[in-house]
Amino acid sequence: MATLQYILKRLTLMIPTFLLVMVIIFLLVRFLPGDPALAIAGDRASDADLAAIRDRLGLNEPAWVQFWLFLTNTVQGDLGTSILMRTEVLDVVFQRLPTTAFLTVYAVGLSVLIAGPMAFVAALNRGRWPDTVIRTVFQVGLSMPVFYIGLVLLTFLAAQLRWFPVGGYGEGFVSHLYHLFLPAFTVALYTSAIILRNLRSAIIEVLDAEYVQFARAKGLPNRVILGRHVLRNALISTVTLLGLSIGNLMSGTLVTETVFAVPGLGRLMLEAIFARDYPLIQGLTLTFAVLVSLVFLLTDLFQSSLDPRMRLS
Amino acid sequence: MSDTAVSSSAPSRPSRLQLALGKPGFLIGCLIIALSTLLALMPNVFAPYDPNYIDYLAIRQPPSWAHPFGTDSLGRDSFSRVIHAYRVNMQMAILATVFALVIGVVVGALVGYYRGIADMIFGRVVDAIITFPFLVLVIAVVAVLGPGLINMYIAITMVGWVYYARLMRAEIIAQMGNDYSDAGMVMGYSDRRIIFRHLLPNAITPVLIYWMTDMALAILLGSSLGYLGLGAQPPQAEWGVLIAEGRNFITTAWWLSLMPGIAIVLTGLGFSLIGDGLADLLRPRG
Amino acid sequence: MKRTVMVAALAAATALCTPAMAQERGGTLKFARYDGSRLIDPIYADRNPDIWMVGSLFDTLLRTGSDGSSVVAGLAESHSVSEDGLSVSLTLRDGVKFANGSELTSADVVFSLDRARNLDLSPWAGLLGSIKSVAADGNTVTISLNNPDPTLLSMLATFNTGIVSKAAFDAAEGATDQEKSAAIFASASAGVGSGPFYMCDFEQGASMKFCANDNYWRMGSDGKALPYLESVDFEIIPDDATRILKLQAGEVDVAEFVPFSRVAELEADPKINMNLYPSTRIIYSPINTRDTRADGTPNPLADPKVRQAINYATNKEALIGLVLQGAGKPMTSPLMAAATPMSTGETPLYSYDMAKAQELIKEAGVEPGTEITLTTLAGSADDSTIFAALQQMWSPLGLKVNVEQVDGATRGAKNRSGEFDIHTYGWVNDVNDPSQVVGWLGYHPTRKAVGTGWNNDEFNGLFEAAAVELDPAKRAEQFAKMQDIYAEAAPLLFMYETPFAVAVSKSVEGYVQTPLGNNIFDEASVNR
Amino acid sequence: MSEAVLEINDLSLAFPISRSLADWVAGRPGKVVRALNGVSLQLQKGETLGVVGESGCGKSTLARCIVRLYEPTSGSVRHHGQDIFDASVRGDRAYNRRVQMMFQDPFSSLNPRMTTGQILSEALRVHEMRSEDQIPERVAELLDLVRLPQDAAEKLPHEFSGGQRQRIAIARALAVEPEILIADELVSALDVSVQAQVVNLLLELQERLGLTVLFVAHDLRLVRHVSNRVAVIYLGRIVEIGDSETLFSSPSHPYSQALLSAAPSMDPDDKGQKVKLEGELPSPLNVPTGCAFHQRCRFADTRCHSESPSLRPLEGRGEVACHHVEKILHNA
Amino acid sequence: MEQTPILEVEGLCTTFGRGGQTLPALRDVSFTVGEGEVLGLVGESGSGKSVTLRSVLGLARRYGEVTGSVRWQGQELITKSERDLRPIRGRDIAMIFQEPMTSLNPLLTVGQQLVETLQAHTDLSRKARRDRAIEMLDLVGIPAAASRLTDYPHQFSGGMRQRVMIAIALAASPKLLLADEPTTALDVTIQAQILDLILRLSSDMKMGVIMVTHDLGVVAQTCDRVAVMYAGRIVEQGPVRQVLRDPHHAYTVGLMQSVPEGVAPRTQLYSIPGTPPSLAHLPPGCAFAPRCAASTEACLATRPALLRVSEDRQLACFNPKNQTKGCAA
Repeated sequence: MATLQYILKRLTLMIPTFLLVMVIIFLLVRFLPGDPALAIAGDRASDADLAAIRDRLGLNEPAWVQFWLFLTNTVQGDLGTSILMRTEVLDVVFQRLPTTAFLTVYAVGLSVLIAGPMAFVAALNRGRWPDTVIRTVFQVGLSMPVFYIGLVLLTFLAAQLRWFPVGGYGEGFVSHLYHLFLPAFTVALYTSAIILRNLRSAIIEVLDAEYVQFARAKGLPNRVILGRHVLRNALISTVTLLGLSIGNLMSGTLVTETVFAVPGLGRLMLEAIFARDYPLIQGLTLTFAVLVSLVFLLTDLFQSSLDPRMRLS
Repeated sequence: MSDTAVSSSAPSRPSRLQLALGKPGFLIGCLIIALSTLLALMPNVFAPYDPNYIDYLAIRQPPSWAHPFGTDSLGRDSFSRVIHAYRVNMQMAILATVFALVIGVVVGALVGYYRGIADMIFGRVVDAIITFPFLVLVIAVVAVLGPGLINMYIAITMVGWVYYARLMRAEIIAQMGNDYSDAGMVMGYSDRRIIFRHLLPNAITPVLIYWMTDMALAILLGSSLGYLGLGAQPPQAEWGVLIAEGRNFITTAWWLSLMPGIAIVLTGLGFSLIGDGLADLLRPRG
Repeated sequence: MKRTVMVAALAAATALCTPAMAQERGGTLKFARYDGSRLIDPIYADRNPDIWMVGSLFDTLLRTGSDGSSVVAGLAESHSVSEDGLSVSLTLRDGVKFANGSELTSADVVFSLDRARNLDLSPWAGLLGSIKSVAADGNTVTISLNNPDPTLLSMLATFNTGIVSKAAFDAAEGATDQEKSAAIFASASAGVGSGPFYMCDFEQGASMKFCANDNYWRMGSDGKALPYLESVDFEIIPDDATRILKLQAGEVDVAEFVPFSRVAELEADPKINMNLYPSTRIIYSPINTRDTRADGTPNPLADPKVRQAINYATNKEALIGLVLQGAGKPMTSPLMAAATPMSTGETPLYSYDMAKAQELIKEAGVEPGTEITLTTLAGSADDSTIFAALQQMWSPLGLKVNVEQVDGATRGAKNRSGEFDIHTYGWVNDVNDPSQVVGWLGYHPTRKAVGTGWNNDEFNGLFEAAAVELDPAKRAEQFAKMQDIYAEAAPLLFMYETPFAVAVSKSVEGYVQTPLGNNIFDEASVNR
Repeated sequence: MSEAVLEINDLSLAFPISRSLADWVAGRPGKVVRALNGVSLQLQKGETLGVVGESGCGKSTLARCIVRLYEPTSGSVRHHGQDIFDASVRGDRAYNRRVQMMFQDPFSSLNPRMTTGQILSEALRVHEMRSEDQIPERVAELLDLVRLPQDAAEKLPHEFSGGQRQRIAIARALAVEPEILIADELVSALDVSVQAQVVNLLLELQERLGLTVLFVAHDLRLVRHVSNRVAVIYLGRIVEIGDSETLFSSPSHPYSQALLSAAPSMDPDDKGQKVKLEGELPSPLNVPTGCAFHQRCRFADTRCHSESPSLRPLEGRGEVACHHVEKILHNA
Repeated sequence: MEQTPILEVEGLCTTFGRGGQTLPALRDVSFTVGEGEVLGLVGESGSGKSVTLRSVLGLARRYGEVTGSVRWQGQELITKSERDLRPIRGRDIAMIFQEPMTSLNPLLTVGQQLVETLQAHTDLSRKARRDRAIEMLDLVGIPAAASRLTDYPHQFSGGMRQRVMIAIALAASPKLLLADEPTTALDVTIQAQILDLILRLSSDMKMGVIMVTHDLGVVAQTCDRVAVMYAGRIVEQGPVRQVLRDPHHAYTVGLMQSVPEGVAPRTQLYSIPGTPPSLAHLPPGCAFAPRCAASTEACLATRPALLRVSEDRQLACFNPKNQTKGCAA
């Protein structure tokens, strides 16, 4: 009940944010150069055709009318029709969403799998060589451009060695896992570096915390100290960071999808921008905003489930 | 350990410089960035050829003594192009971040200090902007302004300042928890003096550390946009563009994309290492 | 030398000359595309990725012959043109069925042609402007014309006159024709066309699947109905490198739009046939010929001498070497590719002559250091190469070339408003007739001669006369004259023609891309 | 009767906390932390007034109100008759010059990036205490005044010990030649041996410069040592105020008694002879009705639950806020 | 008070940091604690009193090097591995910390934190552990103990939290409690309650206590014996009454006189001149010599050892001062 109330409260707080988000999207899209009518009609269209299309799209209305239309339509779940795809934006988004969601979750999962144990090893060996080696390796990971690494992995692991498929999404869960391994791994290289950095210092900080000293003084086994006291506490800041960096993660996904020919939202976004597909750009930007907000909300919920101090406020 | 942490007056602690010299990571970072800066400032000294000179007769030659990184599809010298790209990419690191830094620091300091309605509005703006994936927003802004370096800087600044401002605001508020800001008010100092003379120098450390990381990110982001065709535009030599130009030849002419790839990783690493080192060095003492 | 597929491939496309060997039947061809189709409908297809797929789903009354310019029987087994050229009658083939098994009747033909020439619906209706009415009688269809139209027969072999099922349209959901078309498309099921395939699966922007039309009327070399393939799987992979990697990894059988820089590498690949199909594609650069630029400053390019000078100063062979890695040839006709009917000129236009160029520049009195802006497509490697090369090539003229990089939509807008000096463009014919491209490039009323603002009364007059000239010889003469005028005035920087570079796995046979760009899978087969 | 330099009248301060959107929609009033609940006192010229109480009782809040770091919800603070929160005086920084404050934490009260010299000269410069060329000389004087070596001017705060830092803080406050000094737990963070040094300095300077001091602390011995008068605060109210010696030797309010008794004596033989106070300080979010102390008071009756006792003078003692003080004193 | 020592510490040295920068925090510290005895460890910040406790329990190892000897009922603890120390920690020797807020894990309920100690040291069943936990909370004076097991630390007030920590520490009935400034963060009225509690439990459970504090008052009110620490060493040790009444070491004297008790109001207090030395730069002789009025050449050059001066008392000084009587009253 309290959780439900909390969710409701968080959702109400999102309203002003989303109004602002809509304004930003609307303004951005309105300021896009190039004529959407021209994008629809193509270079060879006549001026009269263009005028007709503009009229149909309501582009001749005053800006605030257009915004109001955009707002009311969006609230009703109508994101318009994609110029590029000639279908409802919402349909296109829902068609592509699972792929991107899968890829993102997969990447996060891989990052955690990679970074988690490494962070522990590094933190417990603070200042000694395993720490130095791990930190250096991940530091390099942090500096690697996703598009280049993707390209290299694609060329050598997929095209040359044939360990993985070159592109696509596959059918079914296992196939998704197999098809999306390289893209997810590429994103994870970067994300795991961020997680490692944060988790390592969080663990170190917690290891020095008085309550861990107290736990030691109580004579608890190491396993309990690390698992129950250290990990849980260190996780909180890491989960927060993961939640907050979901935007960056999706940024990585955007590029990765392009390189790996994964038909997800990111690739669609680039295509939409290049094609001046206003409704699609609007819809996608909004989708990204909603996704990120949802992740923020989930992060908060997860956090408050871990941390009782969060539950009160 | 509480008891020893509060060690009393220590007449001769090692200076920051001494501390810095004791950190190999930081030193390597400084070395990389110093070299990169040198290359960026005078590429002509180091690059053997005009980076844009087309030689029809020397297309995609493998590395040789004459062309240490080989030549590209237009017979241009890859080595010279990678070197000349230093100018663009280092410029990217600075120009894509420095305005965001300045705007963010000022806005963050002001809203953090005054709070109130401006802070509430700021909070909403931050919420709204961080709700977008960074790249999505930057790409959208680049799309509005048109591709190209200047527009890319503007786009990254328009989005990036928020992160600085947020950090600065939090840090200012944290610093205001220290009595010296109250002491300033009690002393009857003007708000401007308290913000800019007292709070800001103390609050800026994490912002500067973030700046280093952000410069590394700016290079990554800039080259990503270059790769996607939204950043620097060919024939401009820029690492992302160079990789994009070389991506078709990754198996046949690997040197085209490998060298700029290495340059990106190295420079990014340099900034990250400096950032890490700074975080240790600038940690407030006593 | 695999580059010389040319005529043999074309012949295969026409079904007239079928190799007398047993064809592998069945199987799925996997095709990696650079861009996806949005809506494959004869009248709504307006982008090449749409247009080039229409023929696989929709048959036309006539088909383009093996020589590339004549027309042969299609859905109509015979046709005749009246003496005065004001009426054409066609007799429909018996027993042709749509993919869903329903009979194709003359009513469907009337419906389809009326739809195609409806100015309110079709962006291509202008091409059928000469038609007064279409009538059916049994399996005879009669087309009455307002005026003689030399292009009409070609038009009946063009995608936009593809025959659709009236019944399918009547049954489809939606208030307007456009909505119905979209609904039919979205349903991805057999029924609306009589082409060799029907679309059986579709994911917007990601993938598409064509399944064989069991009711297709044309016969293969084994005496059974075409197509040989069971299905074609299309996957959209915009990234050139990835598309090729997929082909090399054996995940797809065909990769289209191979960058020319990789042609040599793929030719060396023993598992791949690197095809360079001849095309009507030309790459050219419209030059702003207006007296002043959009911002009011005087336009140095308004002087034809300057335009000629930059044409002379441009080393097309070198450009072809750089951009196409040699896989192309300089334009010989100023208005069209050599593969277009009625193109004149055997020798490259304005072959490189720096001395002449410098002389012309001097005559025109252009100050050294004059700045010219080349508007290029952001992210286009070709454009950037062209820019780099032109900058280098034109510097001896004292011209300083700047670059302005924009995206496609902006470039289009600038072309319309005349806010440009020079920019790059490309063209592929949709119709097997020169009138379309000539109208686009040179006829001022169409679109201000491809936005250049060039307006020549004599040229315009010739174009209008050719539109109603039935005598092929006379018409050819008119087009020859137009080409002369155009070459002289040089409202374009004439660059080059490029083939369609398609890399095909050795296991695939019979796939062709026509000079118009159409992807023909009718007689393709895979040997696994 | 000496002159009152500062008059505090019925001062109250409530900090609103977390009034959520949901609260706002439901029309629920937000929660408030009631830090001060009607404090009145006068500060006489040249005296030291000690303020004692447990943490969270509002003593620091009071100090911060006086220097205008907090704005009270109601009540007034008058400096020579002028209300310091009056709109016309609000922006007047001269008041800040007259009334200076020193803070508890020697590690955070000095800007870590300014040298002692910069800290002192900044104060002189902003308030134009000296002409530019006289500033170095004055800085030297101030360092002398607080017994810091001259080379201290070049050093950053982290180069000093806690005691030295508090001296710098004192020097900074004195730089602007104030009339009133507010010492908020000035020596609480210091080691005992250093505490004495700072306290000595403060006493000496007060004498020499004729300062009026408000000495806020939780260490009863220290307060007793430095103060002329003492005010005991409980949950934002003064429960007892009076002459320091009288109050310490014979506290009247049950809370004062308990507080004094709880302080551990240095004499091992005093073991176990305390008035023990049960329970803990109630939350200022939820100040009890009536006498705020009634929940922990041995003498409380129903009247104490409902009626809040006001501060009233008691013969031979100071002022006490307790319904039963006479009875308690009589029985003792 | 003559008891058998349960803990004997001898020559304990702790140096923080490894390699380059090291900080000698403890040097040659020796003392004993008897059964049920309360030993005060008093000194200013940086004197090493906290480190002593952590070194005894092996918690300081992670941060540096600990040498010397710590014998617990005859067993040497210094050489024991972490694994072997575990049964002693919490079950034989327990420890409580200064900050009750930061010393309890904020993410676990009080019950969980109590029970995990029992789980580690006893064979009690789940039910018995819970009962014991309630019993412990009750014992330390937490009202409605059973219902508060599921509460989190932040739901308790400072004093209550300290009680919780004591309950956790004493859950396995240890023989020795190391109390590291247990009341410094608390108000005087609460301090009195907590000190009372510790003393009561100590005598009820026959438990020795090492009480670390900087407050001589706390020492006077709680301890049997006291050891005064300065710069990582014990400088004076003896029964509380004797040391406070008649301090021998100049530092102890100064410490006592700095407290404004029994001094005329608003007069100058005695204060020890100078500041405590930095541990990284200790003088070769007596660490207190630079601040000592009675210091001689010898004090500056050589370090006085902690020697027995009377039956119960030990002192590290060349020139014992007793010109001023220590205590008030």
